[in-house]
Amino acid sequence: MDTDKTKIQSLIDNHQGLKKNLIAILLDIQENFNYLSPESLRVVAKALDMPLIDIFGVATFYRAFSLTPRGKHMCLVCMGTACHVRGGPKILEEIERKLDVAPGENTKDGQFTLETVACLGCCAIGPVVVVDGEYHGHATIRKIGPILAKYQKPEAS
Amino acid sequence: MAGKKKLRIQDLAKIREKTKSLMTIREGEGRARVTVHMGTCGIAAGARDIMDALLDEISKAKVQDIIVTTSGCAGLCSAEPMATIELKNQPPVKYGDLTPEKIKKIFVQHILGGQMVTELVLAVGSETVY
Amino acid sequence: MITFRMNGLDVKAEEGWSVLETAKFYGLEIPTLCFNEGLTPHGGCRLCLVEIGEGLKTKLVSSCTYPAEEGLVVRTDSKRVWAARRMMIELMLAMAPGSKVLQDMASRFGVTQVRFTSRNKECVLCGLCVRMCAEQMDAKAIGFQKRGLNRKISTPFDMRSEECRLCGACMYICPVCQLRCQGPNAEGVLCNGCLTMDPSCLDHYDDLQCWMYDAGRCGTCVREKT
Amino acid sequence: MKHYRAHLLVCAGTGCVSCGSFKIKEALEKEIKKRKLQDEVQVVATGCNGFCERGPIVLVQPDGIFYQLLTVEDVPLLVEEHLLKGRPVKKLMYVPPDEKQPVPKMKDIEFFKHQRLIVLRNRGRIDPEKIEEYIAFDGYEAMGKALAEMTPETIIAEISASGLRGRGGAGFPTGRKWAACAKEKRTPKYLICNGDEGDPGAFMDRSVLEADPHAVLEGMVIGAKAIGAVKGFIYIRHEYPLALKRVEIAIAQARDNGLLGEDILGAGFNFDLEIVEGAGAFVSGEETALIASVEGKIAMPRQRPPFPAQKGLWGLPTVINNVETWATVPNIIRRGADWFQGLGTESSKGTKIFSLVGKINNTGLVEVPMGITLRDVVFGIGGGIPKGREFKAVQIGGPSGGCLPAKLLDLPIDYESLTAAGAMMGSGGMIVMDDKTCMVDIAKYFLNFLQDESCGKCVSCREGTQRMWEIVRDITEGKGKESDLPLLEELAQVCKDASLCGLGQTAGNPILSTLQYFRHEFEAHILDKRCPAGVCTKLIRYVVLSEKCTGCLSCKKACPTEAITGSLKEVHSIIQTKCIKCGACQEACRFEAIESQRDEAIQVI
Repeated sequence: MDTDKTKIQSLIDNHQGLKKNLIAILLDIQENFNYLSPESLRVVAKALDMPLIDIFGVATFYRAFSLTPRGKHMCLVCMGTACHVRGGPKILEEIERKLDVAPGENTKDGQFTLETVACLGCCAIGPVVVVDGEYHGHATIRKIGPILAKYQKPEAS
Repeated sequence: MAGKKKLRIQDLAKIREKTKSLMTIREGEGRARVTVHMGTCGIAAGARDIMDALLDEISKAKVQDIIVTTSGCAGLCSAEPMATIELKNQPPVKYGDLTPEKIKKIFVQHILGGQMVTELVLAVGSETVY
Repeated sequence: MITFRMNGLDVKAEEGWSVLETAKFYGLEIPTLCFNEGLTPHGGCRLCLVEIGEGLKTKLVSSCTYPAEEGLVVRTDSKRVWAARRMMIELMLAMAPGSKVLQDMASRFGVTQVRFTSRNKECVLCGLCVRMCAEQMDAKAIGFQKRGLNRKISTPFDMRSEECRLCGACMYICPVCQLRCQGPNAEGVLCNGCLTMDPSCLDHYDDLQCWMYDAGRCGTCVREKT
Repeated sequence: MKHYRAHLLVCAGTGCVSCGSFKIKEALEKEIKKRKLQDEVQVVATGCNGFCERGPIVLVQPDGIFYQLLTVEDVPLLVEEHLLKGRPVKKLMYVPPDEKQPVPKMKDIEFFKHQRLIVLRNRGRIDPEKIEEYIAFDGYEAMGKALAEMTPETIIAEISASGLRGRGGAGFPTGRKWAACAKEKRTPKYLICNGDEGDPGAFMDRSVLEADPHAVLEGMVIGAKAIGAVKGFIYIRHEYPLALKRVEIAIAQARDNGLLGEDILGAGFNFDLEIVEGAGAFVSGEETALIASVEGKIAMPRQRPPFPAQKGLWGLPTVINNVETWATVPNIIRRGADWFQGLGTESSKGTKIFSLVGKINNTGLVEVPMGITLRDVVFGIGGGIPKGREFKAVQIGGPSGGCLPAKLLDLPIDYESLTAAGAMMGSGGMIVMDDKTCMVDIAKYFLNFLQDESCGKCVSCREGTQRMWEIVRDITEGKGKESDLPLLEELAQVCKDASLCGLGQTAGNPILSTLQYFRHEFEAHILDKRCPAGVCTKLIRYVVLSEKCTGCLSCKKACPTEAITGSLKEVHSIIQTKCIKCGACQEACRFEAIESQRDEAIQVI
């Protein structure tokens, strides 16, 4: 869409259209559109006068970027060492079972995207699950159901 | 904040002087510690007014390394409002039946001057805050 | 001129030469895979490793990217270098057993086992094609994507690239595509049909003692194939 | 600024914020207003206090009373009792494990008692979003001194004499790095602050950036003068939104006050800073990869030499130091190299920050002098292992480090001792493990992390970490062979030897150190097909201990696959064929009646 294109162009302009700000530009697009569409990458390539393949390389290298649209709710499970020794993997398994989804994927209904993260730096409250930016510390297998249910609720009209 | 005056090296010291005394409290240190007793009895007897007067004096005198705390009932309700003054390396001194005027005098003479206001003293060195 | 020592010899190098270039100039053979004279060095295949330094503080570096430095001490065929090289070949063979280049290399360096399950990706990610496309063909149609296990070489979105002119240079330079080894059968990934060299001297010395560098064709030091 | 009789210092580090400390702050402000104390009591949001286990935390000064694990409901009581009536609230204070009496004052708590705060000197003391508060505690004094009284040579001499070594992991002498860059003729020169803290289980840099951003800025200006740089970049990973925000505010304030930009402090020196946000790649922590990332490219390391000091950002001389290193610099300039020399050991000077996490009572961030023993940190400051369990190992140095066993607890913490023991200082992650941690599983965890984070350039690192991970994964699934262990050692060694950058060169450490100290656990998995710690799902079986089971039905309700039978007040049992080993029953049981049985071999089909 043209409006999207304008928006992307303004994000690029925010960073003076400089090649060195490619990562910052892509982070902004990711934040605004929830993913990096093929179209957006082409726009960036053109604006920065860079080969598409270079931009594609950067977009697939860093973890912060997603080339497919993400679900409505972002469910992040911390896989840091501290969370790991405190039972993080069991929490992740439970979420995988509950949502029927593997890390990095969206649920069939498009409600959730499940992602793992290497460390959030709040090891004291591990294992940690973050949904839509809200931290749920000291997670247990039994807490997962209620946590997810909070977001699964049909939109209150 | 834009267009603010740029600092020079000597300004840093000035800011430090000005703010440091306000901040010593964060380290739990100061030249004097004043404890205003604020049990139910103390408040009823007017401890709030004592506190207000004291804080007022402190800011007027621009000496800011004085720590003001509160405590509960000191067990001598008849002598409320009370306050305890502790100068560095000296035993605590307890004053009773205070009024805003009295605390002002204590502030000037004892806290700043280092001289006990003997006629108002209840006890010396008896108890600590905790 | 830079002077340094290589395998006990004093060698001279021009400013800007790499250790590999200097070795080539002196006729010392260092095996390479991801290196090609017309392209910028990549340092990915780790076959051209050499040992630098002296005493206890030595380390392995890729000679294609390491600059010739004054006073450097280099050994191109130490025990440690060979151990690493053999492992690189073994790891790469498990990725692309069809590559004749790799099978020959295995034979030459006496790699007689592949202890990993074959992935058979038909690509060792040496990046020759990527550099060929960008540097010689000036097309930039293909490139590296992702990282770690998922790293691959492809076009953007895995679709036919607008930049690609179907010149075929990428296939021409590929060490897996260009020649297929006819050797390996269904049982294993290793051919060893041309196994020639397993130098017995490395059992006794820290460095290879052979100056022929010709796949042991003289035959004197080669052990019986087991 | 105004004189308040009490300051409430609310910890606003990520740990406490995650537990709701901003809500506590709001509630405090509201309650204080309600009680008309707003002119007497100030509420301040500070950086991380360190004692993250006990968040949210409020420290009341000048009394020094430490309140912990607060909820919004506790606030009215706290305000009324402590601030109005002057009675500290016992029930909100910290009670050490195995004790009954609370410890009211922060300075008396074991966790804080043994620390030596230098880099973290302002933590929990100042509002990191107010430059005046940083200045009040001698902030920017060192910078003033460096700009007005020192030459680049004397600055470098001072840093060299102090013996400061890089806090990012490898421990390269900072003075030497600066001197090498200062020597370069080409300009412009650049500075980079490496805040891409990727080690899982480590959050030192995050905490410094959040609690005292100006210290990093000040250190960088001093460094800029030393090498003659005009521009600096602070690289912060995007997983740290709070750190990003605080540094952004700090830079803006410093610029407004003439502490950054042109003619700093009127001393005729120009230098400015820019934030670069990372996009999530562990390898970006490597200095050449970080440079590539700042340039907007894939974070792929390159061969050194040339070192960044010669050819760094855009091919120009660049000094890269870690956050902690930059934050240490002003302290050295202000207090002198001799003072810094006096701290620590012969070869490792000063203090180091560690994040103490895992199976430990006092999780948090600690700053200790170099040379302190592991035992003092784990048991003295950390308060030992929860539930009186047995200490098994401590993992130091993140994915590049190693696991050290109980017999090495008296090892002094310095660069050389750790490396000799097979671990590494790294950036300072310290993960404590108890007897319920499986070391094979830990090795698998790190290898999985590394194979995913490897940039993929070197065959040795990309394929090496992947193959090691596959082998260890098979071992945890009961498919291990005896020949696996020598192969793992060979691979780890080659990966160390042959890889280009620090990631690959240290990728063998976790496996080598676990093999060195915990070989018997690998052997139990391979030969006996059992997991002694009861962790590896494929090698354990959940069983109900009949003598402990009260028949309360909790586990039955928790089981997602209806694998548990038994009725009320009757010993339950688990149908193994239905069990998916999710562990829900074990978690649900309040009587520790469910064991992950590990003594007997599990046949893997």
